[in-house]
Amino acid sequence: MGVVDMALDVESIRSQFPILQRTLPNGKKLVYFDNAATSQKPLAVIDAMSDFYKNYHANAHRANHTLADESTAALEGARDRISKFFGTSESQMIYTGSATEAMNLVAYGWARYNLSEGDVVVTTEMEHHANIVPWQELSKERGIELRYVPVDTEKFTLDYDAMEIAVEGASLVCVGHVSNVLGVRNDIERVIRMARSQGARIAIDSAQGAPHEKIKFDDLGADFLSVAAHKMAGPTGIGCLLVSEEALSEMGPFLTGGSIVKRVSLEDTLFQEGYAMFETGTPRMAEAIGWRVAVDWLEENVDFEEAHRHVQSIASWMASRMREIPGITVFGFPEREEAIGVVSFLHDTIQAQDLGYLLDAGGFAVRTGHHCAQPLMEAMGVGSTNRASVWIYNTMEEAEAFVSHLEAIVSRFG
Amino acid sequence: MGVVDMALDVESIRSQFPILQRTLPNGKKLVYFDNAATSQKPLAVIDAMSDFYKNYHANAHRANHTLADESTAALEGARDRISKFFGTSESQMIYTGSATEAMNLVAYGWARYNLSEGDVVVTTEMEHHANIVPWQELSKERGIELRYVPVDTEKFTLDYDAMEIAVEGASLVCVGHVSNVLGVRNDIERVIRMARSQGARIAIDSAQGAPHEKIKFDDLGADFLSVAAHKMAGPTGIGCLLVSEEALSEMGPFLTGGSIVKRVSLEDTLFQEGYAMFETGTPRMAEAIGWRVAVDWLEENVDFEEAHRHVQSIASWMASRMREIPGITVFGFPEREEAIGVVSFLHDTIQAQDLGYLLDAGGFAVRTGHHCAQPLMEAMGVGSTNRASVWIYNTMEEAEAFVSHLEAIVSRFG
Amino acid sequence: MDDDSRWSEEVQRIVERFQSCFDTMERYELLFEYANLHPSVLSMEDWDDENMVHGCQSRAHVECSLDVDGGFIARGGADAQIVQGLMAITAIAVNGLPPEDVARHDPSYVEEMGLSQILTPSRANGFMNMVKKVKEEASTLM
Amino acid sequence: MDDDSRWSEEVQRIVERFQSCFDTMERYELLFEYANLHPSVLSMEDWDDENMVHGCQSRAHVECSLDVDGGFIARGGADAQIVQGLMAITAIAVNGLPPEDVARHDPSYVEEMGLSQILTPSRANGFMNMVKKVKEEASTLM
Ligand SMILES: Cc1ncc(COP(=O)(O)O)c(C=O)c1O
Ligand SMILES: Cc1ncc(COP(=O)(O)O)c(C=O)c1O
Repeated sequence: MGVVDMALDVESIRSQFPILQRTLPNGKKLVYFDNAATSQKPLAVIDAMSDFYKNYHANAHRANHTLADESTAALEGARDRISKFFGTSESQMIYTGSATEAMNLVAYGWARYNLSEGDVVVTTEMEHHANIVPWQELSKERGIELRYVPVDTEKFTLDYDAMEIAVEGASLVCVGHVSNVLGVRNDIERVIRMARSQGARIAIDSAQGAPHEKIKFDDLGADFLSVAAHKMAGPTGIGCLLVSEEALSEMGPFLTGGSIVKRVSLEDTLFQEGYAMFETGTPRMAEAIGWRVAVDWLEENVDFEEAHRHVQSIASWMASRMREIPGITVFGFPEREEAIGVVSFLHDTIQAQDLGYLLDAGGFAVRTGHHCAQPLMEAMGVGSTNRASVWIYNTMEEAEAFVSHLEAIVSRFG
Repeated sequence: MGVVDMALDVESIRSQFPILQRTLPNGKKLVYFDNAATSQKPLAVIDAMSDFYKNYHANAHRANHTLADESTAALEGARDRISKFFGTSESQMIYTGSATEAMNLVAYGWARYNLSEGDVVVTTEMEHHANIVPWQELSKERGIELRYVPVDTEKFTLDYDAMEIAVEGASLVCVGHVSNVLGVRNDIERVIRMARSQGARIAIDSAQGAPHEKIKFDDLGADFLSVAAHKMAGPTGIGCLLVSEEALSEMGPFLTGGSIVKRVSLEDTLFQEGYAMFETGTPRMAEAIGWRVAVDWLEENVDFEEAHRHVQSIASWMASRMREIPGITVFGFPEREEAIGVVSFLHDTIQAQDLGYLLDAGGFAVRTGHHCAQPLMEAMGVGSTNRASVWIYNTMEEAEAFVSHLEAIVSRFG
Repeated sequence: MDDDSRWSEEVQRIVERFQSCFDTMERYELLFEYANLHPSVLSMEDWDDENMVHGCQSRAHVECSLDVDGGFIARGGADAQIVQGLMAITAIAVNGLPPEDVARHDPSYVEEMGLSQILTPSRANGFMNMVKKVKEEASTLM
Repeated sequence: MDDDSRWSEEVQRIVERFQSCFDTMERYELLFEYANLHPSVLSMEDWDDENMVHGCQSRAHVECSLDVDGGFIARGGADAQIVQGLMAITAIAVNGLPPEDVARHDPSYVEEMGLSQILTPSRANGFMNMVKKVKEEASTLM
């Protein structure tokens, strides 16, 4: 038996997620360990979106009727609430369709206005493709030099010494908050200091950080930070980019159309300022309203430090038990105190996809693949891993059942 | 009394939209005439999204667990269903966040790969900003010549003679299917022929067309066509771009990150082909599932030709009655047979916003403003209009109540 | 109700007129009337970014100053008569007061007037932003 | 069941073995076993875009030809043993048949095997795509 952290009221939390009561077609109870891919949603979030559509849905902004007014108030209330949750103010938050689109907004809305041939962008080998491919494209298009900070594959951390060298003369440093493959929590505070000392702008990919750690954007000192709602109890189809005041003032239009303009004539367009320059078209209203309720729900039900201890203790226990199973390799160190609930593993002879299917046969949902982090996979010398990832509603009992089932698989198929 | 078209079972349709039963805070029953801004959603659509989140939500693609498999099947099933509804196949449909983002995808994913200094893009004065500003930006960035086809402000149609001249030597012709301000249904078939004869690619903004007319994309002969789900009974946060095979083969990556790549290394990225090159990040799953059910719902409940007669007869009746109210000007010709349910109007002395508020006091939701079509407003010589827009669930009784209330307003405030 | 002295007799009279309205339309009629009675209109050529009220659905501008006797004046202008009516009532309520009083101004008479049906969430928000702007400017004029 | 002649005795034996399985895990064990018994493996170096089966969750390739006697051969290869097992059973079912018969091939034995719990929607879809590809190639080989 591992250490169960009783401080988080996991039973109460679980009871609010309808999907966690699900039985799979093969009769097994669902054990959801695919949280790094996406989290499940509490009923309050689901109901808030239905309520919007049933009772006050209309196109927000610039309307004089009651429904539109109510939906505008909900949309703007959501921006206010969510930005505060992330430790900043509504003027620093731009809604996007996803964390990926948030990083693209940095590339198109900031970098292409501020960087040109010879400028240096730094990213790392540990990143999700969302924090690599936009920079590769920019680099090809603009002749920008792209530097990768390597991963120290013994310690399974970024190579901070190499980072010191890489940031020299950089204009933009892009780094992940938490690795979606290894659960490594990067020392972003240190990276920010390094980058600041070089006068570089700093973009943090917090798709995996924000679900596990209370973001204090204004204090952090980063210029950009991307978040995906769906990984933190919110709906699909929405994320945001948080932007420092300074960086925001350097940005120019990206996606264009209605809403973001003050005035359009045949000759030219006068754009809105601040975040309003970047949200064109009909807003993601249901999504924003759902996310807002997710944020309220988290605030009410989850102490982020307790949640971290809970998640970490489960993942850490799993990892250490899994290392004892013959043929299983666990990558990195989920046992570390600051690690974030992700256990990537492989079996010597059972192919990763087969292992995924066999775990599914027991009701265990884990992800199998390269996790959109092929450069990291390459550094680790593998093509894919199986990945179990833990969040607030998982229990030690689930972890125990998982390990037993894995043992059974290995003894029958290994 | 006007002509009520009994062919469409409006009562049965209405009963499926929870919001239409709504009473406003001032005790009035909601009469929703803001359909050109966004349509309401039937219960089936709302419930389908809740059901997804409650029962089978997981991140689609590349997973071996049951939940992810079910959500993948739902997502791909939606693409198949929706594309067929629009008269094309799934390989020609790219999900976007909105109709606006669809048009931006043409600008970024096609135009910037195929147009350069001196190339000509044609759009019109009648367009929504979503079909103007992206071309202005492209024109500034790339030195592309942008030509506007004027509106004939007597006939309230595009000036097709001017269009003949404008398309000469054009590389891309961008035209709206239906005007969101006037309800004018442009002769896009003719425009497509004109543009084709010049070898130009053709982009149709069908945000206002698709809710009223069955799109047959493959037959139409356009290269690009943009749609917004929320204007046709679907959810917020999703739209699509339909693309001809030829045009698709000329496109290059736009938003980049995970999912759209075959392989990422530190040196380079090998992108997916076809639509898969353009949908990066976690898919808009709930949105796609909701939209699919909207399309199923439309197919089951709405004959588009009957719906058009229904909508047109209401708007036409309203327009002709409103013209008799002292001081009211109706713009364009909603009475035309091919017009699409939009009545833009103003009063001589009651300012547009006030008129909007006063209509709202009676429970009537209409939009007031420039409708993101400032060049058209300019051509019409006004800054804004009040706009009543009709859809399938509206009734002649609502139209009658609207006209009476407007008469009362004018006699008290005019 | 227990503290009618919160506002002047003039405002109290306005409150009573609104309270006696039969329905929303009548309240709107009264707002139109007050729009025309605005004691200190800010004419359109003086509208600028500086005096704009943010978060209003319709355009609204307010500019504050003191008269020769040190009394507060809130000059206001809005696109919509309905908004202008609300601004007029606010001006009636605060004009002439010492800025110290304006800075502590309590706009709850609007609730008493039964305008909650008219003031949907963002309209109420726009109105509160206008009052806030007036109070802030009063503070700087103290 | 009323039409066992739909498939060969060999396939019928496979169906019965699967039907007697206790649970999903046992079925998977059998699939692993058949993966190793694949009568006509397509080795990895022959995998290409041409012979890829689209819509599979895992990589799968199939290449069809006729043997000297005009009998059909479906060579198959997949990343996952579980998929390879399904391909093996399909190969056992169709190999040696005249292509005309393969073009009319009915894969309903998979249902009889009780694999519906294993074949979640897209896996079933992937399997059907594989069968479809085999049948299409059979048509061109007729
Ligand atoms: C003609 C037209 N085009 C484009 C759009 C933009 O649609 P969306 O706001 O969904 O991006 C609209 C919506 O108002 C429209 O009416
Ligand atoms: C580290 C990291 N960055 C970015 C993303 C992209 O997030 P989304 O798919 O929501 O755009 C992910 C999601 O898997 C991630 O794990």
